Amino acid sequence: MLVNEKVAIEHGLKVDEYKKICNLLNRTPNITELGIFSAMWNEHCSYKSSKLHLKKLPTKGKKVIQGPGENAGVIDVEDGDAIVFKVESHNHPSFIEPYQGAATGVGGIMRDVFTMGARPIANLNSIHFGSPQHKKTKNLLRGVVHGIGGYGNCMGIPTIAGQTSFDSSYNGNILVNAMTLGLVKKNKIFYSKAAGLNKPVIYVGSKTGRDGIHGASMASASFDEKIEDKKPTVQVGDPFTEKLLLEACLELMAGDSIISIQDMGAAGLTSSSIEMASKGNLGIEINLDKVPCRESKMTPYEIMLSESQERMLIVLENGKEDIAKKIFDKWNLDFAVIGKTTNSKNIELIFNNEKVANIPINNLVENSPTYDRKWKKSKLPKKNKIKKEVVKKLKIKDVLKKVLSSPNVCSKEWIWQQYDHTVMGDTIQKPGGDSGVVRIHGTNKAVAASIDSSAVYCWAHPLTGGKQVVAESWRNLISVGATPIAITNCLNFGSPEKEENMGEFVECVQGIGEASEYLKFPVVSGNVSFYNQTKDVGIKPTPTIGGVGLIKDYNKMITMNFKENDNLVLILGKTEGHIDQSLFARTILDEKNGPPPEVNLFNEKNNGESLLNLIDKNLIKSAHDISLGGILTAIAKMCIKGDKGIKLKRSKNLINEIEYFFSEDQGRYIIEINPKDLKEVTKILNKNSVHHEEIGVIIDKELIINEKTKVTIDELKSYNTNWLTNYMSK
Amino acid sequence: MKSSVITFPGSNCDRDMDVALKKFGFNNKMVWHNDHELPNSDLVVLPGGFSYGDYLRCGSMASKSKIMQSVINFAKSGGLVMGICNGFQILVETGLVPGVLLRNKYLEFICKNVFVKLDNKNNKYFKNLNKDVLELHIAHNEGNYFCTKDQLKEIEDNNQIAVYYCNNLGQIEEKFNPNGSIKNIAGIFNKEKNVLGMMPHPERMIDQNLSGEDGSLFFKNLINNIK
Amino acid sequence: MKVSAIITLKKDVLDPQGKVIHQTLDGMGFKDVNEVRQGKYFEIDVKENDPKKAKEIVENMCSKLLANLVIENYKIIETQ
Amino acid sequence: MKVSAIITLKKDVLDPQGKVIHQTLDGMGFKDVNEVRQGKYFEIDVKENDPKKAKEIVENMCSKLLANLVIENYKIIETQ
Ligand SMILES: Nc1ncnc2c1ncn2[C@@H]1O[C@H](COP(=O)(O)OP(=O)(O)O)[C@@H](O)[C@H]1O
Ligand SMILES: [Mg+2]
Repeated sequence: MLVNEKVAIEHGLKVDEYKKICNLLNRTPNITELGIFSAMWNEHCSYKSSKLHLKKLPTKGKKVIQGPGENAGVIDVEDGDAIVFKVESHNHPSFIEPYQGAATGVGGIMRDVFTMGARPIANLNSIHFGSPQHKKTKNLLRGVVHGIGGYGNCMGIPTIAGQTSFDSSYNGNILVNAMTLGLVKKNKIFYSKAAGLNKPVIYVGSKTGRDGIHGASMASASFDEKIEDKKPTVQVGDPFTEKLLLEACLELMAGDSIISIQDMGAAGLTSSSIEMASKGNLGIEINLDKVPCRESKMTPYEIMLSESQERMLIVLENGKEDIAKKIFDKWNLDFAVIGKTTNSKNIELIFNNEKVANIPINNLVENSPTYDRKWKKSKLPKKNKIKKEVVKKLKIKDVLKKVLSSPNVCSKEWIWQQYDHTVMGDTIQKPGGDSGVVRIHGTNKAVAASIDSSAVYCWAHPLTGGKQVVAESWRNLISVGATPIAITNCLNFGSPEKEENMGEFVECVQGIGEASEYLKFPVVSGNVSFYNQTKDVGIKPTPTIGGVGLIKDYNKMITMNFKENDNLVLILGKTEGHIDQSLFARTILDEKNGPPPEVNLFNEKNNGESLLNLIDKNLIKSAHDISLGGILTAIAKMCIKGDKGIKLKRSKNLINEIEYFFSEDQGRYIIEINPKDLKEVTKILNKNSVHHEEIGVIIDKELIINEKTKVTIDELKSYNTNWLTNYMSK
Repeated sequence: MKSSVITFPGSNCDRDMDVALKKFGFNNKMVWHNDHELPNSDLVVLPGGFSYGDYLRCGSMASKSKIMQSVINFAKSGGLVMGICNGFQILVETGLVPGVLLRNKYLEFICKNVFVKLDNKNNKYFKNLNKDVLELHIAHNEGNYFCTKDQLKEIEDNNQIAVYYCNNLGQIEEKFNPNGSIKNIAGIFNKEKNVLGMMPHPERMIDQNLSGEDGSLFFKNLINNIK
Repeated sequence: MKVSAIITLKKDVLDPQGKVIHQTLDGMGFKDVNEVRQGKYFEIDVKENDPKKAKEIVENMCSKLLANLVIENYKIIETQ
Repeated sequence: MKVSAIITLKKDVLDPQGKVIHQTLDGMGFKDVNEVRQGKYFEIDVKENDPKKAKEIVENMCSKLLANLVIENYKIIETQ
């Protein structure tokens, strides 16, 4: 096929970009070369619109072993142990084919983690669907949940936490973000940087088929009517082969044969080979006849751009081929020496004894385009005046019922019961708490992980929203007694070519950066997903934050269920009554305007660290952060989980009761303490100037809000648990 | 006491079982599916997981593994063989225990705690256990036990039902049946009661920080019975 | 040559998948369904060009692995 | 009347099950196999006695629910 401007445009390249390619090469590329350029230069692989802004994120810290730039981030969890983690999106494929799209997303993120030598120990997911009334929502939800479970369960990795939301902005573009944590010894981490000349390049895993050609370009385009034509690019996941690949890779990694290793993810063999060579400042030569293919007559173009799953590329030490082959044979996987490292600094492809591509690697990587796209700053919206007469008419019990049973607050048990969350025998906090917690096998330590996003806040004011998500992640970790260490992020946005969307991106990133800097909660890995839109309608900006923390002694882990009668319940952090953008405002008042709650990073840090201090002194019986739905929602959940009641005190606040109970001010927690510890707890909190107030005392099976308003725990349970199950069984 | 845990390609509870057996005093060996011979053992365990990806039918391909002939011979000579979850599915496919395991009634994977009632303590697995109702954990997609009417009669006549799904009080009712199994069957024996297949995972319930501790009771009792 | 085989559940064996599909079809407005039964289909390409022999080989595979004869039946439907 | 349909994976789509079954057959001594592809089989009993109409109904079910047209094809093989 002849290459010209038209063909380049069909590959998703811009005219300028095509001209740049011709200039760099000093000739017209052939079709294989064009394919390679289009794969490397698309948004998904090149980060051309986001690079400039991502640079500003804080990525360093005492505990950071590896920040962004590798397959995943790595943090130190002491005693020679390290945790490898990352989150990744698989949005477009999941919309087209929810089961396979979600499944291969989970498969892909696990490969990113075990490529670095780590055994995956936990999965998380953040999934966002359109309005429950939208005709596609139910099937998409079912397919995605089955896909995530289908892959993770088969691999035998527990799914320990997640997040699920519904919002009509996802009607035509759902989000599926998958996160994995792996455990590795600090001195046995593997990287993708190739080194040394004439080292054998080996291909292992599944065979290459025609699946997923141009997947990475699809992730870089918005949906339109033509999406039907793009359907065949969806890949089918094979978790069984991935399980074998995991075991085989870890077996080979136990020895000293590997120089570098890279999984074949987006843009398959193209990006993996180029990345390894580029990082090592080397060239690479690949003989495409040697690549194990599933179909006959595959062309160089197809082989290079296939996104068949469950494949890895490895640069080996010379002479280790036999050792490696033996291991992959044992696990019944394909193994082939397909090339070698060279000093040409080019990628050279041979097929049928002919050179079918020859491109300087720096043209593909360093010289890839970077854009400083136009973006629009958001103003902080004006505060709404709460309609006092409307609020006055509301009954607290009705509001509580509506909030607890609303799609975004209700229990997600229907989802996580379909995920194996106990395999590997180290899950000590299951889904349903503030963070999932798994023990580091054979030690007293445990890692906690949480995944969060607040699209509504980000949409109302991206800068505040960006800060808020990081703060929420931090709080979720602290609530289980973990010291927050670092985060990963998955930035789901609309088109960067639209000023509004680009502005949302830039300011969310700024907010994330400010919060993570202040909280010393650096970003160690991440992923950007642009073009989440159908036709012209973009999603609400949805940066997802995956936070990881360490619990040094897992006997000190905290759960949120109320524990014992007569214990006192306190609120840490000040309640100002911020109602705008709260779940209450949106679902009860039907009010969509106004600013999100303000994030005061000083208070965040101070309140969180003080709580950790109390936990460390064994003064806390249960804890839960206050998020969506405010104080009363949080308390109701603690009652439900503990099968306990509480008698609330009348608040001394000046604000109206409804505002007090349902406002979403940030930086707050609910804690349960033994009455005998009240003095000491108060002393510590006062010393640290943490605002706190007593709100009630634990009793049996009834939530007593005031003399007139009482709700049994069974009632609360039915509000909270029925919605999703009923919705899915209809 | 010596035990062996067989690892098939796709097994994923093999390590968990190893940890549990060792914790309660077994000298456990891991055995690869492609081996021909079983090490000398007092107990052979087929662990949970997704052997061969659960492709075709759960357990069907693992049942054709090289090692399975030795396991079958071991069982036929009276050796103790226990299959948990996928292990149960493999046992069914080899015919060592009767029946089949179909997809769960609502076609959903289920991961949660359940209660099971012991039906028959006249065997090495449950003898001397001082509880009749255990809280254990299930995690499976295909645990819907089925057999023909004739088989069911035979199973009942021979007292082969090992455990039933029930509530915390030991009541065996349809509403406590998580997956549609006939008669709430959660596990069964062969005729001689030396082979046990069951869906619940005792190895996931072996310390207070996990989902519960009734698995500990089971293993402690088991090793005492074998001694 | 390619041999196609189908494997079906025996008549008195419960088919949870078929049942749920039936319900779903009903919910989608396909009201006139008496029953749905799900089975498996295999297309096996064997190195044998005699149709009779090829069929025998695949029958053998069915009885030894592909079907569980306790609950399933198999049938060769095509050789080409 | 009963309509039988088969659903198969499209040509270039990976069939993980077929692959593993192939390997297992090989291990069991069935050496002469080129390829195994697995599909689904449905037997649907509809309240419709006109073969043409019954076929249409089931085709409709295939395209709306039973087959995932992104990766699968369907074919009606029998009505009786
Ligand atoms: N898709 C999912 N997968 C696993 N767990 C989930 C999923 N969605 C929600 N959960 C669990 O449900 C609980 C409630 O979630 P959420 O309301 O987001 O909690 P929080 O407000 O504390 O962040 C959490 O424990 C979470 O882990
Ligand atoms: Mg929380």
